[in-house]
Order: sequence, then structure tokens, then C-alpha cells
Amino acid sequence: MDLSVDFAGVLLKNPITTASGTFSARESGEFYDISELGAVITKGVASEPWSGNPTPRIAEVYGGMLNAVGLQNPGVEAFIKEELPYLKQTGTPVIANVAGRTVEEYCSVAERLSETEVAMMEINISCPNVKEGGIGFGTDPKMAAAVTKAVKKVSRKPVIIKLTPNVTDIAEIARAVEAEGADGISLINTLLGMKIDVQRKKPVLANIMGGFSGPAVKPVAVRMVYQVRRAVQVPIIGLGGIMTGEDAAEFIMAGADAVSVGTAALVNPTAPVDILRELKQYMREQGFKTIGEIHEAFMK
Amino acid sequence: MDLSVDFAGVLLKNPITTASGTFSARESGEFYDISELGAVITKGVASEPWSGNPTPRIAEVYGGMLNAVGLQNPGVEAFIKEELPYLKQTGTPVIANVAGRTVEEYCSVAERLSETEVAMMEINISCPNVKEGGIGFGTDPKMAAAVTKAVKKVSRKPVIIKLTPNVTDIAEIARAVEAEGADGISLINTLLGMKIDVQRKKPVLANIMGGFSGPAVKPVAVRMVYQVRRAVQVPIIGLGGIMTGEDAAEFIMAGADAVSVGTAALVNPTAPVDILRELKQYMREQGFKTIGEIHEAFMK
Amino acid sequence: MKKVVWGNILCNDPIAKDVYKMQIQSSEMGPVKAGQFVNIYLEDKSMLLPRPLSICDAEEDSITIVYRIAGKGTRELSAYQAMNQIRVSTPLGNGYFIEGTALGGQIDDYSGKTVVVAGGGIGVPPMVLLARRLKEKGAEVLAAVGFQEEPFLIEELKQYCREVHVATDRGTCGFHGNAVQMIKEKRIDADEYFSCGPKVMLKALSDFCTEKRIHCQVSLEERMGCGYGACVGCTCKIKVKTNQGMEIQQKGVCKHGPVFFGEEVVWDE
Amino acid sequence: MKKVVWGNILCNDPIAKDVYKMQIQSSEMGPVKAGQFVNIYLEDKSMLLPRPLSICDAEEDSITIVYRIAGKGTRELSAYQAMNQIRVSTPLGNGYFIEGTALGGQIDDYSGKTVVVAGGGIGVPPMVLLARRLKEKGAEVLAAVGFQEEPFLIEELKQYCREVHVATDRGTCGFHGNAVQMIKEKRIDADEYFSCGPKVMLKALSDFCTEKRIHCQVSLEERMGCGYGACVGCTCKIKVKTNQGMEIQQKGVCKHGPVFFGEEVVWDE
Ligand SMILES: Cc1cc2nc3c(=O)[nH]c(=O)nc-3n(C[C@H](O)[C@H](O)[C@H](O)COP(=O)(O)OP(=O)(O)OC[C@H]3O[C@@H](n4cnc5c(N)ncnc54)[C@H](O)[C@@H]3O)c2cc1C
Ligand SMILES: Cc1cc2nc3c(=O)[nH]c(=O)nc-3n(C[C@H](O)[C@H](O)[C@H](O)COP(=O)(O)OP(=O)(O)OC[C@H]3O[C@@H](n4cnc5c(N)ncnc54)[C@H](O)[C@@H]3O)c2cc1C
Ligand SMILES: Cc1cc2nc3c(=O)[nH]c(=O)nc-3n(C[C@H](O)[C@H](O)[C@H](O)COP(=O)(O)O)c2cc1C
Ligand SMILES: Cc1cc2nc3c(=O)[nH]c(=O)nc-3n(C[C@H](O)[C@H](O)[C@H](O)COP(=O)(O)O)c2cc1C
Ligand code: FES
Ligand code: FES
Repeated sequence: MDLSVDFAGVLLKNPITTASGTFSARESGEFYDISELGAVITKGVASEPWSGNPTPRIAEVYGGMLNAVGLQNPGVEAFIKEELPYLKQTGTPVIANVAGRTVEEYCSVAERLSETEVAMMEINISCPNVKEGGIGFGTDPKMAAAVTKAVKKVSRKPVIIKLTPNVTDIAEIARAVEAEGADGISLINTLLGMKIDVQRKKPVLANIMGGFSGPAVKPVAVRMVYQVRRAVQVPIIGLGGIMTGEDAAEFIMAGADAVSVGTAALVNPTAPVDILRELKQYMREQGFKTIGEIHEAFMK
Repeated sequence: MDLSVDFAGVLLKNPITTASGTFSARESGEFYDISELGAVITKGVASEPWSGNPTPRIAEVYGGMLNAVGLQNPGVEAFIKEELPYLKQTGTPVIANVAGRTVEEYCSVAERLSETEVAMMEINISCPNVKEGGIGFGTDPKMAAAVTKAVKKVSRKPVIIKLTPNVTDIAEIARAVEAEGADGISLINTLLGMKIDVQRKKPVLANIMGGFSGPAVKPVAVRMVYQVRRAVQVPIIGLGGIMTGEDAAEFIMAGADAVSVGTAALVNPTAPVDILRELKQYMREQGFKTIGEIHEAFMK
Repeated sequence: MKKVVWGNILCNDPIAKDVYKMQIQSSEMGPVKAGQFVNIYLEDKSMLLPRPLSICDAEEDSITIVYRIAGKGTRELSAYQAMNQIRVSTPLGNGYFIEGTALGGQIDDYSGKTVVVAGGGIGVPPMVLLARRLKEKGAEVLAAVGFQEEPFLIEELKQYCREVHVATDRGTCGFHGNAVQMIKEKRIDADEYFSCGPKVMLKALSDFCTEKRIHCQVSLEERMGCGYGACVGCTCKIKVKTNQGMEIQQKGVCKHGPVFFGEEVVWDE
Repeated sequence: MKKVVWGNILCNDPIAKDVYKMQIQSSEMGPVKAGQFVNIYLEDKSMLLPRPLSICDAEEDSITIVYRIAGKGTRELSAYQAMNQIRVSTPLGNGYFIEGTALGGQIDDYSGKTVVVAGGGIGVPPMVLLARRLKEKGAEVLAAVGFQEEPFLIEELKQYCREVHVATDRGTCGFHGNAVQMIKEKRIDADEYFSCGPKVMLKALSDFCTEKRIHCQVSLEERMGCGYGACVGCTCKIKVKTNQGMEIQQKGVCKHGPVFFGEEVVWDE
């Protein structure tokens, strides 16, 4: 059985990666051997440190969670100095997730990361609280295309664009970023959600709204991966609510080349490796020899 | 304690209604006394009978369900002859949900229903499989406005426009339909979702994609009700995943004047009256005397 | 009024590989017709929809269901322990038309008639209560039941049936083949046939009966949302006579069925 | 490696109104520091996030937690029966700095020192293991614990504390007021204070200690996602000395805490 996938020219030994923001090298590494994974996707880094949103930043909802972490991060230099060497030593390919408030910020991080050992970059144009001209980059095909174009110009690593599900037509955005040279697409980021505590009579998040993730969002994620697969040729990282190996297989059938495990790793710290094991078992049971065969078996 | 609400000039004795497509007068009436409800919202009726989509039309997902019923309905004449007299005899205000494939179809149903005893109409411009020019009416502000304008012209009953959550900017759509005279807005209809059976290697719904509803979608629904409340003046029916009296209170805090109970009634046939009872209990515990006080108590 | 009640699990035991028999006690069940089903509501909050399961047998204040582990829900069910509580609806659907009351109901008195109850796999359970009711109405009941490998409920059927013919797909026991092949080859004749099982089997039996010009009632399955007629999720295509002649209509399996006459059903889907 | 394990519930009993004490047996717990917490994973599949609960006491192969019913999750927990299994993480967080190892750790030997463990409400449980460890290290331990109405864990504290001072908000028992008021009024002096409880109480104690120029360690609470440092959900503002002088940084409560020195914490939020 061969689980390897060629993702935009980078060889991953299996399709399981960690979703940005739900993985921390040292802390996750205390629960499992991260070198078992196909790749790790780090939490978003910006050009400067960001302090994120006020707390509470986390709330639980039926079958999922809301977060308003607000991309707290120590900045790209700290990432390169403190996180990357540790990750490198594990031998796992690193996909660095990139945050920004302006096209220039994205570019400066991408340029800086191009000088490092990261294998690829995942550009997060889909964080609910990053705004330009009143609309997030990820909700407007023109702005999504503009970011892609600018980042591609300065980047010497494959560029994956991470899309938000909070849009009317996901295929349109996917086509727009592919047209500007995106080497891959990942989706979905979080849905925009909100919860009110009716005892305290106020929103559970200090930020009022937040990103909604977990198994509750999976049907939306699978649908969007399926739609994007039909719209573009570039490889796809599928994510959103993956909790089991069969969930991973579901995304692959829908059209994903690789998958990320997010909220599941908060619910169960060893989820990424557990899901890898379950995926292998599923493939054995079904007689699948490669990841490609899973997708090919899908009957629309 | 006074639970009554004035919704677009129609007095409802309480804010609990049934969500379209999850209520059937005679069948639901075998489980509880429907006259206890503020109003009933019927399943969508079109100008002619529709036979709906092939089966399987229903699938279960984590904390919710997918449906691709496809607005199967016996047509407006059958509705007026067979369903309406039965409902009328219960004394419960009837909100007729209206389906259509073209502006003309919506208008012909609205015109016909204006001659009957229905209290209001809810225009479903948000069914995933009703298309015009490739986009659903509900996902384009201009088309949403056009339907509203046309229906308002022929209708002699208050017109509620039911919005889809599958859009980038819900407030924009809400403003567009309010500008054309909508007397109320209801939201959310179902999210577009998909599930693949990885054992059989095909979508669980014959239609591939379907409408996603149930408690899993509640955070999206609450967020959108909150956004729409800030965008328009007309009254709002809030729905999407309401399972308990506290869920109903959450929508009211977020800005809804009334609420609908959908999937919960499939999970528990007496859900609408159970939720009414729980809402009363919540109000008693909190010392709320009116529905308006619930919303006013909300601290943003 | 129909209800969802808390019942007491009296027993929940395996009776064949992956097949369990559960008896649920409740004083609120009300009268039960053969061929009706109940909705079982699960505890796992990630699975919200009820599971429809046919009533296999019924006493004054209890019902018995027999189910096969088909997925997560039935797996959860199989772990329920006796003496615990379970959420279950009162009987749903119309059942077989043997009461003389239901829409299209046939005869109320079966004395002097020979009937066959034909079950396939997990369609066998409702045959038990059906055989019992038919016998109560004076019929001579024969059973023709097919299984993949391992038969179950045979003793229960013998209580009410003069003959119980068993078939297995692999020939491990009884007739080698399916129940309808057995009916044909062993010439298990009757005045009326009643059936529940896989669609291919129901269709074969229906074709056989149409040819012989005798009645055949079949119990259909479809994915359900509510199980009580609210969601219009569970339809099947049924031929209906109208003023304008024969028309194909979408009928709710849970509301208009689950039992239909074989000739009514549009099989070719 | 850290783990999530299945533990055996040895007991789960109410010890005050809505307050339960649960002992969980597992041979995989490993060493436990006072002030560490565990993640408890629930069975109800609609509630996915773990519940962080402080370790109240620990033996060779078991831990004890004490929790108050605060919502759906802790309500579910209160229904768990002894002899059943529960999913629980190995100890998380750094605990109080008394081991001489942790970042900023103070002294390893407490002989000749008097310390006060001050707990408020559901912050009292971790004081038990803390008192025990401090006593093991030679300290003279005094407890100052406050409750709304009904005290709990007093006997447990007495095992390790020379004095246990009790306060209740309503004066139903002991000192009328909160634990910090009691410390001040009854002059419960010490060389170092350790605390867990509501933020207002921690702040009051911290201010008191700053004034007296003695150390004070406080255990903070924040809504958590993962509980092990992966999600950056649970931050608090901490003053950190850097080369550029004093800087306010967001520190993860689960990873860098939950215990901080009172003077480090930015209280005014
Ligand atoms: C009227 C009726 C009577 C039935 N009687 C019996 C019986 O007596 N014994 C028995 O073992 N089974 C019976 N079934 C089938 C039984 O309902 C399913 O096997 C069961 O719901 C599967 O649930 P699951 O969670 O284990 O499987 P999953 O496949 O995980 O279920 C997922 C979803 O699909 C639905 N589903 C799955 N299979 C079916 C099916 N064949 N028909 C309808 N819905 C399905 C479930 O209700 C659930 O919503 C009956 C079905 C119907 C419609
Ligand atoms: C480090 C730490 C140690 C704790 N130790 C104890 C203890 O020993 N005994 C005890 O009774 N309680 C303790 N708590 C608080 C306890 O975690 C919450 O009361 C509990 O999670 C509430 O869960 P629930 O489902 O009953 O309530 P709900 O309010 O329904 O919980 C909903 C969500 O909010 C989170 N949450 C609710 N209250 C808190 C809170 N105060 N802090 C953090 N998250 C919260 C829950 O984890 C859950 O994700 C501790 C909290 C932290 C952070
Ligand atoms: C706590 C938290 C923090 C996140 N931070 C980031 C981030 O920094 N960058 C990013 O692109 N996505 C971020 N995400 C989104 C996830 O990577 C993922 O797209 C989303 O959670 C859906 O997947 P899941 O349902 O498996 O969690 C975050 C999600 C969570 C829950
Ligand atoms: C089986 C089913 C059928 C539905 N049919 C309709 C319909 O005919 N018209 C309509 O406007 N909405 C329809 N809906 C959407 C619901 O009215 C509601 O907007 C949605 O399900 C969200 O609410 P819930 O989560 O409480 O179910 C249907 C939903 C379901 C589950
Ligand atoms: S299952 Fe809902 S109508 Fe039959
Ligand atoms: S709870 Fe996730 S980092 Fe602390």
C-alpha cells in the first residue's frame, strides 16, 4: 500500500496534515510522533507579532466549536528562529500558514519564508477578521486573485491558497486563484458563527462572532471540495470536520489530494495519527493500493 | 407573562412556528395540538404539483441532516382544497410557504393565496435546486429584489422573504428585499451540503447535494439573524437548528421576532410545543414578561 | 394521539450473527397492526434521526423488534442493556391490509384461506406478528423465509405457521437459493402472499403473483427523516387510479405504506 | 509522552450541594504536580471539547478531582457511575512552582517556612494536593478557604495543614466574608501565598502580597480549546521582562500556566 501523494511537486508520504491553528510542534509532539504525518501545517504567521483577540476566544457549539483567536502569532522572524528548526529536525515537510492584513504583508512573509526550509506556503486569505475595503480577501474573486498574483511573484515555494466557505460561489474564487498561478488550494477555513449565552445574555465570544469548525461543518466542506474539484486542476487539501479515517477518505473521494485534521486534534490530541491509522485500515478493507484509487472509485 | 408578538401586523399568540417542510397538519396534529403554536408555516406550494427528487432524499450527518426533497408538493389548488380547510379549523394562523421556478410562478401562487384565509406568505427564494440564469434567486440581491417587488405587487397578504445562508453577504440581500417592500424576513433556509458513503463509494443523496439543517447549523443561523437585525427594520423569523426553549431565546436575543422549529420536529415530533413550554419556563426563571424584553436584555 | 414514550428494555439479545432481538415494555404502546414499525431514538447526540424498525411481535404492553447491525445506530442499539430505558414511538405506518379497515383493505375473514408470509433476511421479523394475526383471523399460514446463511425466528414462526420453509443463499441450511425461488420450486401455493425483504425479492414475488393473478402485499423500505409523514422524505412511486386513468404518484412510505400491493408499485427504478 | 487514557471511576460522590468528588484510577497517570489539571472528555457527542479540571489529590495510580456542576458537561459527569470508564488526559499545565524545576521556580526546600494556601469556592480542590506537597517539603501549611455557603474538603485539608480557616460569604459557617478578607482580618501571615479561585479574589490576594512584598502564586482560569497548548485559545496577559524592559505578552494559560506569580498578571481587564 502506497499512501504517498505528490502535492504541487512536493512528495508527502501520506495525505494527512495538521490544520493551521490547531497544531503546535512541541505541544502536539508531546502526544505523538509528528514525523508520521505527511506534512504539518503551522499556525498562521504574519510579518510582525499579533496579539490576537480578547478572551474568551473559544466556545463550544453542538458538534463543533467557535474560535476568535484572531491569528495571535509571534511574527515570521520568531517562527523562523524558534519553531522551524525544531520542526526541521523531525524531518516532516513543513507547510507554513501565512497571515496578512494587506497584500504587502502577505508578500513580505512569503518572501521571507522563501529563504527557509519550508516545503510550501498556505496563504490564509480567509480569516473572518482580516478585512480590506470592508470585505475579506477570500470573499471577493478579484481580491483573492490579486493576493495570489502578488504572492506568486515573490515566492520561490509552491503557494497554496486557503479559501473561506463564507461565499456564494466557491468555484468562482477557486478559478480566480488558479488563474493567477496558485499551486494548490486548501479548503475550508471556518464558517462564520455566533453563539449567545442566554443565561448571561451576551455572546460567548468576546469578539461576538468567530470561526466555526468541527464535525458539524463537514457537509459544507465536502460539498465545497467536490465543487472546487470540478472547477480547477490544481491539487486540493480538503478539511473541515475530519474526525476519522473514513472522513478523510470521504474528502479524498470528493476530490482532495491531501487532508488536514483541525478541531479533531483539540478533541483528541493524537487525532492526526489515529486518523492516519484508520485511513490505512479503510484502504486495506477496501483493497485500495493508492490514494488515487480512492478518488477514482467514487461514483457520481 | 405575554408571549404574543405582532409580526407584520398579524398577531401571533406566541413566537413559535413550524419550519416549512418539516410540518404536516394532519400528521403533526397526531402528536400535539397545533393550535398551541403562534402560527404554522406549511410546506412549499407551487402553482402546479411538483414530484420532487429521486430517493434517497434524506441522509443523516453529525448533529443534523441533509434533504433533497426537492419541494415535492401537490400544487396550490390541492393545498387550498385539502390542507387549508383542515388548518383553518384549528384556528392557528397559517403562513403559506411559496415555491417557484420563475418570478411568474411565485406571483401566480401569491395571487391565488391572497384570495384565501392564509395569514401571511413566506416566499422561499432559497431552495438550492431552484435556478434562474444559473444562480438561485436568493443568492443574488438583484434577483431577490425582483421577486420581492413582483410578489408584493400581486399579494394582499404580508409577504415574508425566506433567505438562503449560502451567500457571502446576507445583510446585502436582506436590505435588497426590504427596499422592495418585504414585510418580513425569515432565515435561514438550509446550507448546501453533501455526504459520501465511503463504503458504497457514492453520495448518500440521489441528488448528490442537499439542504443541511439541524443543530449543527445553529451558529451560522444565529450569526446571520444578528447581522440581518442590524441591517433592516422589518420583523424577522429566525430558524436553523432550534432544539430547545433556550435555543429559541438565543435567536430572539440575536434579533428574531418569531422563530421556526424544523429538523427538531423530525427528531422529536412534539418539539414545537416542547420548545414553547421550555421558552415559557426560561422566561419565568429570568423574569421576562414579554418577548421584547428578551431581545432588549441582550448586551452586545 | 401518537406519542414518543420511554419504554423499558426487557431484553436485548443476539439471536444470530449481528442480529438482535429486543423486547420493550410500555403501557402506552396502544394497539399494534402487523407490518407497522416504530421509531427508535438513539442516545448518541451526533445521530439525531430516528431509526425505523418493524414490529416483530407485540403483547398487551410490550413490543419486540429484531434488528441487524447495519451501521452506527444499530450498533449503539445492540449495546443497550436490559432494565434500561429507550425512547420509542408508538406504532407508525399502516401495516398489512388484513384488518378490513385500511385503505384498500381486502378481506377481514381469512377462514378457509391459505396464505404465505415470505420474508427475506431482516424482512423476516414482521412476518412473525403477521403470521400470528392471520392465524387469529382463521387463515392457514405457511412461511417461506430466506437468509444469507443463518436462519432466525424459525421457532417463533412455527407457533403460527403450519409449515416453515427455510432457504439460504449459500445453501448452508434448507433450500439453496432465495425465498421466491423456493416458493416457485417447492410450489408453496396460497390465496394471498405477504412479504417483506430486499427490493429484488419483493419484485420477484410481485411478478410471480401478478402472473398468477393473486394478491401480494409487500412492505417497502426507504430512507426516512421523520417516520410520521411530516418531511416527505421517504417516497416511492405508486400507480394510482384517478378519474383521468392510471397515474404515477409519489407516496410516502411511512404515511401511505410501508405496505403496498405488489401491482401498485413502480418497480423499475 | 502525554496521553489520553481510559481510567476507571472508583467513586463519584456528592460532597456538597452540586459539588462532586471523583476518583479515577489509571496506571498511566505518571507524576502529578500540585496545580496541574486534567482534561476530561465527555461521552455526549454534541460536546466535543474537553473539560479542564484541577487535580485535587493524587496517589500512586489514581487522581481525585472535585467539580461543581456548572453546565451540561459537568452535569453529565455527575451522572457517571463508579466502576465505569472515563477518558482523561495525563496531567497538563505546570502547576505551582514548588518543585524548583519550573520556569521561575522558587525554592525547593520549604523547611522553616510558613505558607498559606488560599482557595475560593471551586478553587479549593487544588489546595489539597498543594498543601500536601508543601508539607512534604517541610513547610508549615495554613489553609484559608472561602465558600458561598457550604464548605467542603475541610477534613482533607486538615490532614496537611496546621490550621484550616474557613470563610463563607453569607456567614453560615466560620468567618463572614471571603478568604482574602479573612486573611487580612485574622492576620493569617506567611512567607508565601498560593491561591486558586475567582479572579477578584486572586487579584485581592495579589495586591495584598505586593503590598507586603512577598510572593504569591495564583492559578488562572480561561476558556480552553485543547488544554495542551495547540490552539492558543486560552491566553492571559502577563508582564514579561525582556531586553527592552517590561513587556505585556499573551501567555497560554494551559501551557505557561495555569499558575503565575501575582505580580506578573495584568489584572485590569
Ligand atoms: C419501515 C422500515 C422498517 C424497517 N424494519 C427493520 C427491521 O425490522 N429490522 C432491521 O434490522 N432493519 C429495519 N429497517 C432498516 C433500518 O431502519 C436500518 O437498518 C437502520 O435505520 C440503520 O441505521 P444505522 O444507524 O445502523 O445505519 P446507518 O447506515 O449508519 O444509518 C444512517 C441513516 O440511514 C438510515 N438508514 C440506513 N439504512 C436504512 C434502510 N435500509 N432503510 C431506511 N433507512 C435507513 C438510518 O435511519 C439513518 O438515518 C427498516 C427500515 C424501514 C424504513
Ligand atoms: C485550568 C482549569 C482548572 C479548572 N479546575 C476546576 C475544578 O477543579 N473544579 C471545577 O469544578 N471546575 C474547574 N474548572 C472550570 C471547569 O472547567 C468548568 O466549570 C467546566 O468546564 C464547565 O463545563 P460545563 O460543560 O459543565 O459547562 P458549560 O458552561 O456548558 O461549558 C461550556 C464550555 O465552556 C467551558 N467552560 C465553562 N466554564 C469554564 C471555566 N470556568 N473555565 C474554563 N472553561 C470553561 C467548558 O470547558 C466548555 O467548553 C477549571 C477550569 C480551568 C481552565
Ligand atoms: C483554534 C483555531 C485556530 C485556527 N487558526 C487558523 C490559522 O491561523 N490559519 C488558518 O488558515 N486557519 C486557522 N484555523 C482554521 C483551521 O485550520 C481549519 O480550516 C478549520 O478549523 C476547519 O477544519 P476543522 O473542522 O478540522 O477544524 C483555525 C481553527 C481553529 C479551530
Ligand atoms: C425535509 C425538509 C424539507 C424542507 N422543505 C422546505 C420547503 O418546502 N420550503 C422552505 O422554505 N424550507 C424548507 N426546508 C427548510 C426549513 O424550513 C428550515 O429553513 C431549515 O431546515 C433550517 O431549520 P432547522 O435546522 O430547524 O431544520 C426544509 C427542511 C427540511 C429538513
Ligand atoms: S419519513 Fe418523513 S414523511 Fe416519511
Ligand atoms: S487551551 Fe488550547 S492553547 Fe490553551
